[in-house]
Parts: sequence; C-alpha cells; structure tokens
Amino acid sequence: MLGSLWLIPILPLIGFVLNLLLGGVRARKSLVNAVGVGSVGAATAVAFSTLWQYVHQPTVTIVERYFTWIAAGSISVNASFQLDPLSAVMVAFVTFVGFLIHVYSVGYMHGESDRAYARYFSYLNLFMFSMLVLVLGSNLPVLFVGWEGVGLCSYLLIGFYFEKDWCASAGKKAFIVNRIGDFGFILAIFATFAVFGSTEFTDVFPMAAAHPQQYAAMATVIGLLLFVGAIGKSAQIPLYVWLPDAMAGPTPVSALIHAATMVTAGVYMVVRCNVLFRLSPTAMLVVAIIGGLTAVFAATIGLMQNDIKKVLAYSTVSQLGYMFLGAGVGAFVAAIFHVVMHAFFKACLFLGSGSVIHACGGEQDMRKMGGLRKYMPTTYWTFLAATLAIAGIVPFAGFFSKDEILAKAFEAGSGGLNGHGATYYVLWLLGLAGAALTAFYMFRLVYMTFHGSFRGGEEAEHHLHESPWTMTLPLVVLGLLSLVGGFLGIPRLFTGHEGWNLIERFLEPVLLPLGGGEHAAAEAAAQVSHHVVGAGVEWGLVVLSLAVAVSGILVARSFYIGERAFERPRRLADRYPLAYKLIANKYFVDELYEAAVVQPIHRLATLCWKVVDVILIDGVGVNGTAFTTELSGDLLRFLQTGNVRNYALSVAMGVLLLVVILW
Amino acid sequence: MPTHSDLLALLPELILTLSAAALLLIEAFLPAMRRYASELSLLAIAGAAWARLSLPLPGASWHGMLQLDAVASFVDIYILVAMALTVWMAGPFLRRNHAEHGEFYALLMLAAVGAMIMACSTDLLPLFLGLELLSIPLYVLNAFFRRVPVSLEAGLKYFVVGAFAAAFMAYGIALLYGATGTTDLLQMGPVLAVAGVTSPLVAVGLSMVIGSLAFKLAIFPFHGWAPDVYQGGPTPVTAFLSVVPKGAALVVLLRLAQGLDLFHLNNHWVWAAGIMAVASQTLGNIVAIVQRDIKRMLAYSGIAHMGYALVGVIVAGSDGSSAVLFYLAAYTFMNIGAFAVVALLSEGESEPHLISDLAGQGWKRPVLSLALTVCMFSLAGVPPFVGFAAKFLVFRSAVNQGLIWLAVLGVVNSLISAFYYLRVVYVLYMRPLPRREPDYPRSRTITAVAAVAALAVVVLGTLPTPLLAAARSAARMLVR
Amino acid sequence: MVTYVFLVAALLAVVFSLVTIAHRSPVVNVLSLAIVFFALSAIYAMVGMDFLAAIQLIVYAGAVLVLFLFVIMLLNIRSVERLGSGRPLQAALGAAAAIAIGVAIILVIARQSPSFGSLLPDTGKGTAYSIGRALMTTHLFPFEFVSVLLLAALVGALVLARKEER
Amino acid sequence: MHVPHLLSVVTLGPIAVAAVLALIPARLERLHRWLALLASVVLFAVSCLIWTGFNPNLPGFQLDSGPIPWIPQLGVSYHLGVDGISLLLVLLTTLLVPVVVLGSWRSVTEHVKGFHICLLLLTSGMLGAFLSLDLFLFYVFWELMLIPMYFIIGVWGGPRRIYAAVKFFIYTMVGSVLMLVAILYLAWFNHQLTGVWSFAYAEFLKTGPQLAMGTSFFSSPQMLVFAAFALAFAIKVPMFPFHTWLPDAHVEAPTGGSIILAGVLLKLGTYGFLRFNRAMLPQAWEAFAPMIMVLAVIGIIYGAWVAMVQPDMKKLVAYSSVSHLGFVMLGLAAGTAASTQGAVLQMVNHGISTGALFLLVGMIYERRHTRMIADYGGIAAIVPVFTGAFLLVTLSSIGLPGLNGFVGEFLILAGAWQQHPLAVIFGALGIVFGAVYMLWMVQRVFWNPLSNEENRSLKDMNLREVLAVAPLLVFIVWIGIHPTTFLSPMEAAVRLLLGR
Amino acid sequence: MTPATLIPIPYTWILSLSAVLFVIGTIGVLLRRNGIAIFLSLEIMLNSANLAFVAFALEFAARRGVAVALTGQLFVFFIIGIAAAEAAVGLALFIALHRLKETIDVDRFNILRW
Repeated sequence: MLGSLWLIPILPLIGFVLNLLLGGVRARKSLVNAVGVGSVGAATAVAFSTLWQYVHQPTVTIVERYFTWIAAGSISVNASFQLDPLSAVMVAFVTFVGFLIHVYSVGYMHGESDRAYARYFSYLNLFMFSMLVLVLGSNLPVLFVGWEGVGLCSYLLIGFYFEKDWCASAGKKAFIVNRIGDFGFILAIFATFAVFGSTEFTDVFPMAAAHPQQYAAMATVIGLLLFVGAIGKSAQIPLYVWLPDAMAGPTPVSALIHAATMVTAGVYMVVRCNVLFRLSPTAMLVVAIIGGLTAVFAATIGLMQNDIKKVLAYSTVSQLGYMFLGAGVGAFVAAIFHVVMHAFFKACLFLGSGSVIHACGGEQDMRKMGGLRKYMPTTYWTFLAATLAIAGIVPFAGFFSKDEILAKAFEAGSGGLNGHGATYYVLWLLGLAGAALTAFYMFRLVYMTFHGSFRGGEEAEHHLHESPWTMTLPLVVLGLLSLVGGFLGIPRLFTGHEGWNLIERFLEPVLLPLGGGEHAAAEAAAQVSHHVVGAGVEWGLVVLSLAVAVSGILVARSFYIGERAFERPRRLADRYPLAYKLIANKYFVDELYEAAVVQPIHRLATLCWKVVDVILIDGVGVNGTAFTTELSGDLLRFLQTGNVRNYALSVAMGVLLLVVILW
Repeated sequence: MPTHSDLLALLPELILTLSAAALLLIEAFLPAMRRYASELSLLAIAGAAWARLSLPLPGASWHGMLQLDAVASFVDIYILVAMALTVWMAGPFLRRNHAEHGEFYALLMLAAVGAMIMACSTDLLPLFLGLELLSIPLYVLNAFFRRVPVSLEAGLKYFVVGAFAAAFMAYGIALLYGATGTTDLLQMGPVLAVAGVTSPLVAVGLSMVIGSLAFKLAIFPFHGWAPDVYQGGPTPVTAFLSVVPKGAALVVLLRLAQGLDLFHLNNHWVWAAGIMAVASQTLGNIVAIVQRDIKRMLAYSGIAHMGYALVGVIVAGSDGSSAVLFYLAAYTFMNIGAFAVVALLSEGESEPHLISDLAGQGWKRPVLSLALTVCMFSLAGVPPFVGFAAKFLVFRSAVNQGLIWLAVLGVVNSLISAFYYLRVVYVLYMRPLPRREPDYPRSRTITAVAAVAALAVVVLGTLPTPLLAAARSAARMLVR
Repeated sequence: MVTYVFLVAALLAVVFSLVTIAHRSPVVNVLSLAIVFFALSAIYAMVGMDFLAAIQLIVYAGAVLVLFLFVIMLLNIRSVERLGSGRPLQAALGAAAAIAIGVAIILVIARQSPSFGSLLPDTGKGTAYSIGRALMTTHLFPFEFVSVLLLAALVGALVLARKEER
Repeated sequence: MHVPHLLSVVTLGPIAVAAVLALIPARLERLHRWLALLASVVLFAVSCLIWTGFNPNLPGFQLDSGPIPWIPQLGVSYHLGVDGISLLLVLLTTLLVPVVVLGSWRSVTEHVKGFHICLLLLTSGMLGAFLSLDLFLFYVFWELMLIPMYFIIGVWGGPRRIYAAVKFFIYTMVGSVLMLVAILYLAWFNHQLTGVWSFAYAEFLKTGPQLAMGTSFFSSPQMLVFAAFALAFAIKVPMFPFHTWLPDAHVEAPTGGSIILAGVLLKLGTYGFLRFNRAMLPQAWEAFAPMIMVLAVIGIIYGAWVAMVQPDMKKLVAYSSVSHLGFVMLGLAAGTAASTQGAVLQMVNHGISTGALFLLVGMIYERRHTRMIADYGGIAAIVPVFTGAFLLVTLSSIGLPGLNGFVGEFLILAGAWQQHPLAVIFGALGIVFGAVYMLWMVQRVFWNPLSNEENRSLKDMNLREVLAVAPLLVFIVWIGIHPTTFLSPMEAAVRLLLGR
Repeated sequence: MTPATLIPIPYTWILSLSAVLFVIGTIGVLLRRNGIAIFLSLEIMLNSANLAFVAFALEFAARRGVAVALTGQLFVFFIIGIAAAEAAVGLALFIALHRLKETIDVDRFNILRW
C-alpha cells in the first residue's frame, strides 16, 4: 500500500461519517461496532502493511502530494503526507493503541444509548483520522489540521456527557487553552513561511540545517512559538490546567487521547522540528526547563489526589514533562522512545482504572476502593506491570526510556550543552526527584486501590467483578507491552554496542546533521549524543535511578499498607498544614488563572460593551448628535412666533443683511 | 401697435386670461356649469401648453420687454404642469369642502399668468407687474375658505409680508433705475459692466430686489410666512404656492444673476447668497424635524429645498442654471405629489394634518402611501428618484465651480432631512392603525394625481436625460 | 422761491406721514395720509410732472383713500393701540432696522453728485402726451397687463368680501 | 451557454420579478413565496452561468454589459462588468437569496408580498453595486439598497425596529453623502485632466492616482477624497468605532434581513475599500493603511470581547461580525497578494458562516420566541440535527482547519505577517477569543443540564429548514477543503488591482 | 424741443425725502398692529418709491434725455395702479377678517405658529 498513505487516515474518516448517519437512524450497537472498530482495525492493518513495505525499501522519506490546498500569492500549501521513520513510529503505535482502545470501548460504553454510542464511536473515529493526519502531514499547515482536529475531538469527547455542566466546561476549557497554544503554533507557521518561503518539512529542515548561522535567530523565534503550541497541546506549565479536567470524559478517551496519543503530539512536533530547535540553544533550554519543572510540579500534585483518574492525569503531565526534558537536552530519540513506552503503560493504566471504575459502578475516589486485587486479578496484574513500568523498574518499558532521558540530561549537564551545564544538572536532579515521586504516587494508587480491604461499603462490594474480555484483552496486550516494550531501545551500555538500540538506529535519519558537510555532521552528532561520561558513571546513574524508584515504592508501602495505613500521611499533613493545603489544592493555579486572566478579561469586555459601546459611541456619539439636532430644532421653531409683523421685520433685516454684505 | 408675433408670443397667457374671464362669466351666469370648472380649466391649460409648445419662440418681443426664449417656455410648461396637477386635484377637494367656485380656478390661472410673465420678462416693469399678478390672487386664494380661521390668517400673513416685500422691490427697482438709467436687465448688465464694480446704489437696489424675490422663494431670512401660510391655506393652493411662484422667482433670479453676472460683478454675492442658501437649508431641515403637522413640515422642507436650488443660482452659468431648472421640475412633482396625498389623508381643512394621523395607512391605502413614500424618499434625495438627480446636478455644478463647501454643507443637510422624511414613511408603514380609524375620504382623481406625480418622480429619476436636455438648452439661452 | 415751496411740501409730507403712522385713530391716519399725498403731488407738479401730480391726486387721494375711509366707517374701527405698543423688542428692532436701511440709502444718495435736477422739457403738451404715447406704443404691454391685474384684484376682492355664498 | 447582457439579466431580473409580484394580489401569500423562491433559485442558476462563462485568466472586467450612455450630458453611463473579485461576491449574494426566502417561510407572516418585493429589490441593489463599473451607477445601487433594507428591518423587525431601521438608514447615509461629493470631485478632476465628463471606473482608475497628495490632510485632495470614500465604507463594514448600528440592525431585523445584512451588505464596505480606495487612490491608501490596520485589529479584539458578554445570540453574532470583518480589513490593509485574496475569500466565508448562524438562530427563535442564551441550555439531546448544524457553522466561524473560516484567516494573517507581524500577532489573538465566545455560547445553549422545561418540546429541523441550511454547509466544507476553486478565479484580478 | 431748464432743487433732496418717507413707512408697518394703519404705511412706502423714481427721472432728464426720464414716470404710473389693486384686495381681506374676529389687530391672528 505504499504510495497510498491517504488510505490510512481516510478509513477512520469514513467510519466517522457512517457512524454519524447510524447515530441519526439510531442503529444497533453491533452495527456501530462493525463500522467504528472495523474502520480503525482496517486502518491499522493498512498502516502496518505499509510500514512493512516501508522498512523493506531504501528511501528514507516518502512524500505524497495529493492536491494544492491553499495557494495565493506567496503562500502555497499542499495537501500531502510524508512517511519517514518518525511518522512511521507514530503511525504504528497510534493505530495499534487506538485499535486496542476502540475494542476496549465496546465493552466500556455498552451502557450508553444507541445514539450516544454511535456518537461516541464517530468522534473516536474522527479522532483517529485527525491524529493520523497530524503525524503523517508533510508540512506544518497539514500538521496543524490534524493538530486542531484532535483538539476538536478531545473537546467533543471530554464534553461527551454534555448534560453534565462540568463535562461541558471541561471540554470548552480544553479547547480554549489549546487555542492559546495554537496561537503560538500558527504564528510559527507564518514565521516559517516568511523565513523559508515554504512549510514543507523536506524544504525547510534541510535548508535550515545547511545554514545554521543564517537561520539561528529566526530558529529561536519559530522554535519558541512552536513550543508554545506544544505547551498547550501537551499540557505543560503553564497551560497544563486543562488536562486534569479532561478526565471528565469517558475513561477510554482519557486513555487514548489524554494519555497515549494526542497529548504527545507536542513532543512529536518538537522532535519533528528538531533541526530548528537544535539551531537555537535558547529554545532548547526553554524546552528543557519547562519539561523538567512540569515533571516535578505535576508529580507533587499527583501525590495527594484521591481521584484515581486525576492521579493518572497528573502523572501524564509529569511524564510529558520528562519527554520535553529529553527533547530539551537533545535526546530526541529518547523522547520519542518515551512517548511510545508511555503510550503503552499509561494507556494500560487508564484502561485498568477504567475497568476498576467500571467495577465500582462509576466510583472514582480511591478512598472508597481497596482490596480489588482478589475481585479483578487480570486488571490487577496488568495494572501492576504498567505501574512498575512507569516507576522505571528494570526491565519494564519505562525504565529504558526514562533512564535514557535522565542519562542524557546528566550528560548535558556534565558536557555543558550549549554552555548551560549548571542548569542541566539542576534539571537532571529535578528529573530524579520526579522519578521518586512518580514511584511513590503510583504505588500509593496501587495500594489504595487493589490492596487492603474494600472501603466502598457492602452493597457496592457485591457488584465488584472482573470486566468483560473486550476490556481485559487490551489490558493484557498493553500490560505485556509495558513489560517488554523497553527492549526496542536497549542502550549501548547494556549490550556493548549501538546495534541493539533499534529505535535509535531507526530514528537516526530524522536528526539531520547541521551545517552540511561531513565534518559538521560529525560535530552535530557529537553535540546530540556524545559520551563525555564513562561507563562507570553511567552504571552509577542506572543504579541511582533504580534506588530512587525503589525508595519511592517503599515509602508508599509504609504509608498505605498494613494496619497503620493512612496514618503517616495524616500526621505529615498535620505537621505541615500549609504545604498540605497548597498541594491538595493543586497550588491554587486554577483559582489564580480565574482571578488573574478570566475575570479581568470578562470585566474589560463588559466595560467595552456597556461603557464604550452603549454609553460613549452610541449614547454620546450617535444618539447625542440626533438629540442635539432635534433640540436645536425645538429651539429654532420658536423663531416662528406666528406674529406676522415679526416676519415682516425679518424681511427688513434680511434686506439689511444683504445690503451690508453686498455694500 | 403690437405686432402679430407679439400677440402669438403671449398666446398661452392670453388663453389662460380669457378662460379665466370665461370661468367668471360661467360662475355668474351658468351656475350649473360650475361642476365642470376644473375640467374646463384643464382644457385651457392644455390649450396654453399646446400653444407654448407648438408656436415658435420669437425671443424678444413687446419692445424687448419680454424675452420669449427657451427658458421662458421651459418655465411656462413647468408652471402649466404644476397648475394642471393642482387644478386636477382641486376639483374633488373643493367639492368636498363645499366651496366649488369658478373664481378659484380663475384666480389660479391669473396667478399662473403672472408667474409666466415674470418668467419671460427681461424688463423690471413687467417683472414687477407679473409679481403682483402672481401675488394678489394668491393672497385671495390662501384666504379662500373664509369660514376657516387658519385659512384667513394664512391669507393675511401672506398679504402683509408680501405687500411689504413688494414695496421693497419697488424701491429697489427705483434705485437700480437710478444707478443704470434703465429697467431693462439686458441693458443693465453692460451698463454696470462699464460702470465697473458695483456702486453702493446698485448694492442697495439689488439687495431690495433680491430680498423680495427671496421672499417669494421663502429663503431664510425671508421665510417667515411660509410655514404658517402652507399650514393654513387650502391644500391645493399650498401645492400651487409651493412650486409656481418659486419657479418664477428662481428664473428671475437666474436672469438677474446671469444678466448682471453677479458671480463676477460683486464678489460678496457668493457669500451673501451662499450664507442664505446654507442657512435656509439648515434652518428648514432642523426645524422640520420637530414638526408634527405634515403641511408645516413640507413648508420647512420647502425652505430647505429652495436653499439647495439657490446654490445652483449662485453658480449660474449653463451648469448652474440647468441644474436649477431641473431642480424646479423635480421639486414640482415630488412636492405636488406629497400635497395631493396630504389633501386626501386629512379629515378636513380646519383639522390639523398631523403626521401621526397617517399611522398604518401604508397597508390600508397602498397606492397613496406608495406615492407619498416615493415623494418622501425623492425629497430626501435618495436614488433612483428625481430628487436625487436634481441634488446631484446642483452639487455637481457647485463642485465644478470650486464651491465644494456649498456642496458639502448641502449633502450634510440632505442627510439631516432624511430624519423627517423617514418619519413619514415609518409612520405610514411601521406604526399600527389607531384604535379609532380615521375615515379619510377617497378620491380616484386625487389618487391619480398623486400616482402620476410619483410616477414622474420615478421615471424622471431613472431617465433624466430628456428633461435634463431641455433644461440645458434652456440654460444655454439664458447664458448667451 | 421754488426751493421754499419744496421744503414746505417736504416738511408737510414728513410730518403728516409721521402722524399717519403714529396717531391712534384710523380716520386721522387716513386724512393725514391724504395730506402727504397732496404734498407729494405738489412736488410732482412743481418739477413739471403734471400728469403724475394729477393721478396722484385723483387715483390716490381721490379713490384709494376714500376707499379706506369707507372701510373704516364700515367696520367702524376705533383702535386704541399706539405706535409700537405691546412688543418693545419688535418695536426697537423694527425701528432700528428701518432707520438702518434709511441711513444706507442716505449714504448712497450722499455719494451721488448733488447736481441740480432739471425740469422736463416743456413740449407744450405737458407730460401727459408723452406718457400717453408711451402707454400706447412702447409700454402697451404693461398697460394692458395692468388691466388683468386689476381684474384679478376685482375678483379677489369680490371673493373675499362677498357677503354670503349661496 | 451564452446569454446576451448576462450581467444585466442577473442584476435587473429581480426588479422585473418584483414588478410581477407587485401585480399579484397580496392575499395570495403562498404564490408570492413560491414565486420568490423560484425566482431566486433561477437567479442563482443564471449567476452560475457567469461563473462558467468567466475566464479566470483575464485580469480585467469581463462579460461587460454596456457601456450604454445613460445621462450623456454628464457622461454617466450604464456599465456592468465582472472580475474575479466581484464574481465571488455575486455568487455569494445569489446563493443567499433563496436561503433567505426559505428562512423567512415561517418567520415572515404578514405583508408577505411586500417582504418579497423588498427582498428582490434589495437583491438587485446589491448585485448592481458589485457589478457596476460607473460610479454614478454604483452610487445609485448603493443607495437603492437602503430603501428595501429600511423596510425589511422596520416592518418585519422586532420591538425596537423603527429605531433600528432609521439608525441603519441615517448611519449609512452619513457615509454615502460625502462619498457623493468625492465622486463629483473625481469627475471634475477627471474632466480637468482628460477634458471629458465621465464617471467611468476605468477613467477614475487612470486619473484618481494623479490627485495631488499635498502636504497635510486638509491640503491633500487625494486624502480628502479617500477619507470621504473610506467613511462610507467603514460605516458599512462596519469598522470600529462606526459599528454601533450593526447590533441594533441585526437584533431587530427579521431572520432574512439579518442574513442579507451580515451576508452581503457588510461586504459592500470591504468590497468598496478594495475596489475604490485601494485601486483608485493608491498613494492615499499607503498613507492610511497603518491607521486602517490599527482600527482593524482593534475591531477584531474589541468585537470578540463585546461578543463574549452578550446575552442575546443575535447580538453576539452581530458583534462577531465586527470581529471577523476586522480580519478582512486587516488583510486588505496589509495589501499583499495572499492577504488580499484571503480577505476576499473571507468576505465569502463570513457571508456563508454568519448567514448560516443567523438562519439557525432564526429557526430556534421561531420555536421559542427568545434569543436569550439564558433561556436555553442542554437542548443538544432534543434537537441533535440542529445542534450538529450549529456546531459545524460555529467551528467554521472560529476557523477550524478543514472548514472555510480557517482558509481565509490563514491567508490573511500569513500574508499580512510578511508586512506587519505585530498586527498579525494581535489579530491572531482574535482567533483565541473567537473560540471563547462561540464555544461558550454553544455550551450555554446546547449543553449543560436542560435548565428550561419549555425547551423539552422543541422540534428538530424540518425538511425546509434543512434545505435552507444545507447549501451553506456544503460550501463551508467545500471552501475549507478545496479553496482553490474559489481562489484561482480571483487571482488575476487581485494581482491587477494590487499591481497599480 | 426747448432745452430743459434747471430748477433750483437738487434731485438728491427729493431722494432724501423719499428715503425718509420710506423709513417712516417701514417703521409704520413694523410698529403698528392695526391692519389699516399697516396698510397706510405700505402706501407711504410705495409713494416713497415713486418719489425716488421721480427724482432719478429728473436727474436723467438732464443727462440722458427724455426717454430715460419717461421710464421713471411710467413706473410711477404703474405703481400707483398696483397700489390701487393691492388696496382693493387688502381691504377686502380686512373686511373678511373683521367679520371673523371682530378685529383687524394683526397680532391677534397667531393660531399658526411654531
């Protein structure tokens, strides 16, 4: 199928349209399943066969132009797709995970009305379409189409239960906050047009790579603007606020959109534009800092959430932070690697939590759970695997990806990347701390949910049950992947030579050498992945991060297991009430935004309307003029006294006037 | 002894005069025929029009006192048309008010003769006489309903101010005569040109003459009488009054401005007239906004419109003159159309003609209301109606003469005027019929008059070429 | 000699025209106006315009003023109103305007060369002859036209003053 | 298929139909509706002939009808012609008219005859204004639109309709009267240079640029003329701060009126800017462009803000128009080929999207007789089809890629960026706020719990209504996915226009 | 034709007299309320005009010859005619007014105003 990439996204699109119609006629669920899941399944099949052909042929980058989308004056945009290692990876896991989650949804959503069910799947299909367009797009505008499309779908799916006002608000919030990011993105597109005269990746990046000095300055501008977009889409500080609320959507949606795929689009975009970022130390630094901070910040909030999905949401934010940290220290491959791994284990976690919630009849508060292990073993074991993966325990998926990122951060520090060594050290430390926190809150979650005894009350306990196969099957698959997925990228350290780091080898071509020419290439390669630290130090790092993770787990255990569970945290809370309040309330960031941004603008707007428009322009300006005219008329009319002699007088005076003027 | 051509030249006037006399005789001896008075006078008018159109224009006649040229014939036709419409609507109107008298038509015709003589006279003597013949019947006609206080009052006011103005004119003529030794405009011009720039004598004389002409036009500050007289007089008379004397007076002004070449003779003239023009526009429009009585409102609108026309007089030349002549014709149709509707949409002569009483008539009396609407938009100067073409010509002439300020102030004024013209329209269509529906009379004739006028407004507005051509050829006579 | 006659006539004219406008009684007004007319016709006669002098007496003093008297008697008007009473502003402005205009005219006159006027040539037939000729030749039109004017006035008067329409 | 005087047929056809309607007794309301519908559909079909007969490679005007001497004494002639720019706007107009007829099927219940006559006259006015190549003719059509619109607002409008109608009329006239003087001045100037009296657009294109620029504003004929034109158009657009007539007119006007008003009338302002100010007075344009740009940006953000806090749906949409047309003006002011084409396309987009919005708001108003957002909420479950349509239109108006709105805004901003990045940055903020107010309204109207029980009985769209909206939705998607169809015909024209 | 003989009155005197009368007449019109009185004042004004004509006629008689002088006289003649006509109509009007309101005080006729 190579040569007809368009098939991959088009199939879900068809599914979307069909499902809309099916929803209109209130078709039976089975039909909707056939269309919804079928279309995505087909897309997956097509995708993988395409990739199979792709990896067995020499060309690295395949661009397919379909038609001219927008063309006017100096602006010209093609509707075209591009297949290269990066998009290949993305397509692969997007379709795969997407398919799994579609399957899962069949079980999870069966309670909905036929119409809602169809609507759900049509949205989901539309999402798949948009996501694939996003990753396949061969230029920024097309990428932007997918970018906005996934935003729309997330908006629709978060607000899926639109009759609940918090869901509706959450959806709106998501879209609007994303818009703020898009604001940056689209400006970046304009800037790219202005600078490079094109937005085709295959035009822009080689051009930029060829003349680093010439484009360095603009690269900073474009890079930062792009990153603003990434911040919005991938929920980084300061725009992360929408993601936790996004949990209002159905859990599979959270798994697919708000964990596995959409939110990583930002990372994808940064990696996609790695050339521009690498041209600009500033941009890199900003990316790294934002990433590092978010990683820790979100993790701290995660510590105290009691809503199972909220915990996962914040952990997602934090993990995305890691990815950006990786990108920021030049470990683009590692970032993507983490994206994929994260997709596996975070999807697994979300689906697991979904299965839990499903079992607890919609209950999401962990304080009302506990001891579920014996009721739902499959869910438990898969969940545990995913948890170990995210905590970064050997040999689970998360270990390799996260460790790679931290190692690169350390190297950046020690290597003084772009002369910001100290900063990168700090970031590395933050990352490390984040790892500990992650391990802690994830196991806190596991213990509170699956261990101990059930706290949800009697009759809730009767309903506890394992989920149907449609739900457990994806769990198992994803659980296994989070167990073994990491072997895609075993670092040289373990095996002794690069060969085993499949993903790095595969993605190498995406990182164009800067400055053109062999020497520059070598220099660039050195800048990106240079090994200033010896193997000993590396082993040290590995051990260190493992130790950190384990310690986190142990603390969690000591807090939430055994008869004295929940006691220590309470005491801690009592000892540091302020910190507790602060973290428990997520640092009051939402409130801050409400007070500092939303309200002022709203007030200003009201002012514009009520004062500027109604009073000034309309009142004083328009009606004022009319009134004045009428008033003067009302005064002048009294010249008309009705007394004929006055008229005669005015005639005489008129003549006099004429005499005076004409004299 | 008058030559053959002299008599032929005045055949239309003769026809009118004689039929006026005839009507009087009928009134006296054949009261039964009275009912056909309006038809008879229409015949007479038709005859006069035919005579004017078919007979050659000898130019100077009656020892050069009269100038029977294209201008004269243009204005004559204009006067005849205006009078025809008036007479046509007068029939049912008088019948309704039980005042069917031949004198009415006789006086109308005599007034028309006066106006026509004014229009064609190049000597101040016949001019003055014509003015008087125009005025005296109108004094009477305004007071025609002797029972109705407002009618009499209108007559009184028109008479007092009119006579006063006439006195000024007499004295002014005397001074001009003193300055130039002649009363013939055509000779006056060269004399003054020789005498060089104006002597104060001329200035004062001109001021008085122009003043009394401005009185006829109801130009500020000589406008005082207009609102009261319009409101009080019988509606057909008002219609007549609102167009015919103005036509005559404007033409005389044009002859003056042209003959004495005021534009260059006295550089203060532009200022004097310009101020008067703008002042009448502004005052007329602004005060019209607050009027409740539609006839009174139309009076103020008339003041404003003469202000616009005066702009053309200031510019003079073939551009300005043709614009003024076109304006006259345009103004006649839209104004008489409006008055025709007013004559029908009122409960009686002694009643006020409140705009608010038109509420909801739009859907009840479609033809009338449409006619009124067309006239209103046309008066407001909105295309594609003739009012727009007229204003367009006037302002165009001003701009071409470099008098852009006049044009700007003019358009701003026509903007203000939209306020009150629109009011009439929305009262007609957008206000509901009142609880107690006024029982307005119905008359095919008057409706026809309104419809014809409105039709003319539309047609002349969309295809102004022929009228404009006539106006221009007339103006050319004036200029040479 | 002539000069004095003129001055006397002028004085009479001014004084009695003042009386005309100032005196309360209409009758007095009319009579004093008659005197003014006499004075004027005297002046006309003095400068040799005998015809004008004549019609001034006959038409004006003779016909018009008598008509006035009739009307006054008919309506027996006795107004007690005095000059400018009631409306001070109107009075003040009116007087001012009138006088201003007068001043203007005087100024104009002052600029005229005070040449001495002349009697009209004594053709032995008086001015009536030439005027009559003019009326029948050059000024035939106005002459005829006035008749129409008078007709209109006649009808008008009839319409207005007619006692009662049937 | 060749039709002689095609443009005249299109322009004057509606008047003819109106005349026919005038002769049909008023009580035959259904007949009037159907005739009007038929006529408008035919009109659209015929105007498609213009499209097919149009040669996109010719930059200038085509399919000329005329010049026919009209008032030869003044050099006024009747002359219609179409170029790529007016082509799109003509099609937009003829597309919207049938929609309006359908949309007014139920909402206009009294004086049906009058309404359709007004509508047809209005159509002629708009088409004429877009097509006329003689400034006198243009002015006539320009003013001709006022009268029927005045009636449509004033007779079939809401409670404060009279105020709104008069305000609309006077406001518009304020601008146009000075434009009249400017036209006269141009004609005089043209005569000075060429010695011929003419109001032909082609003539003015040649002589207009030769107007002296002078040193200061008041000593500069070109700038004064420019200002006179600009005022007329700025009011029509409407640009901040001349926009206050718009909310009133929209809120009071009947559905059909609002559609035409937002869909076409406003475009005449932007069209005028492009066709006359930009093309005839280039130097003055250079001088004024920054000011226009600033006003445009203010309009974008100001309109969005004020829209945000509107309790009334129609008012909200009205203010959103202020914001959207700000984009158009920004594109024109930037003056690059891309931004200008984007601006023209955005005129069409706005016409379609906002027209559709008003249509939909009108539909729901017919059902519940309220436009207050607060009176709704959670109706998505009850009227899914309606909701879907509304959502699509909303997305198009907030510029979602793949729908029409995005293409226009993208071209405008991308094109403008090359000239004035700062203006673009502020302009792009408008996109953010656009999402805010539209989505907030959608949430409060369609989502959230069903607050108002009366809404439970709402009926979903019927066939007529679907038919009315469908064409608009089709174009929304079409322009979004394949805008080239609409961009390529105007390209040559825009180049020529900017070239001078 | 014997040459015109001078008379010892400068025509400017006559003119001045006419001016004075004109002023008086004007004042009368503007200051009297009684219709008849106003009317009489109007007559004064007309006569002052006549006087002016006469004065100028005299002046021209000397300088420009008889014909020119004649014009003035004729004007006077016609003005007198007009005065008569106006008188007739005016008086009739006042009679009608008096019938209606028992007064000819013009200030009392002000229904129509504003």
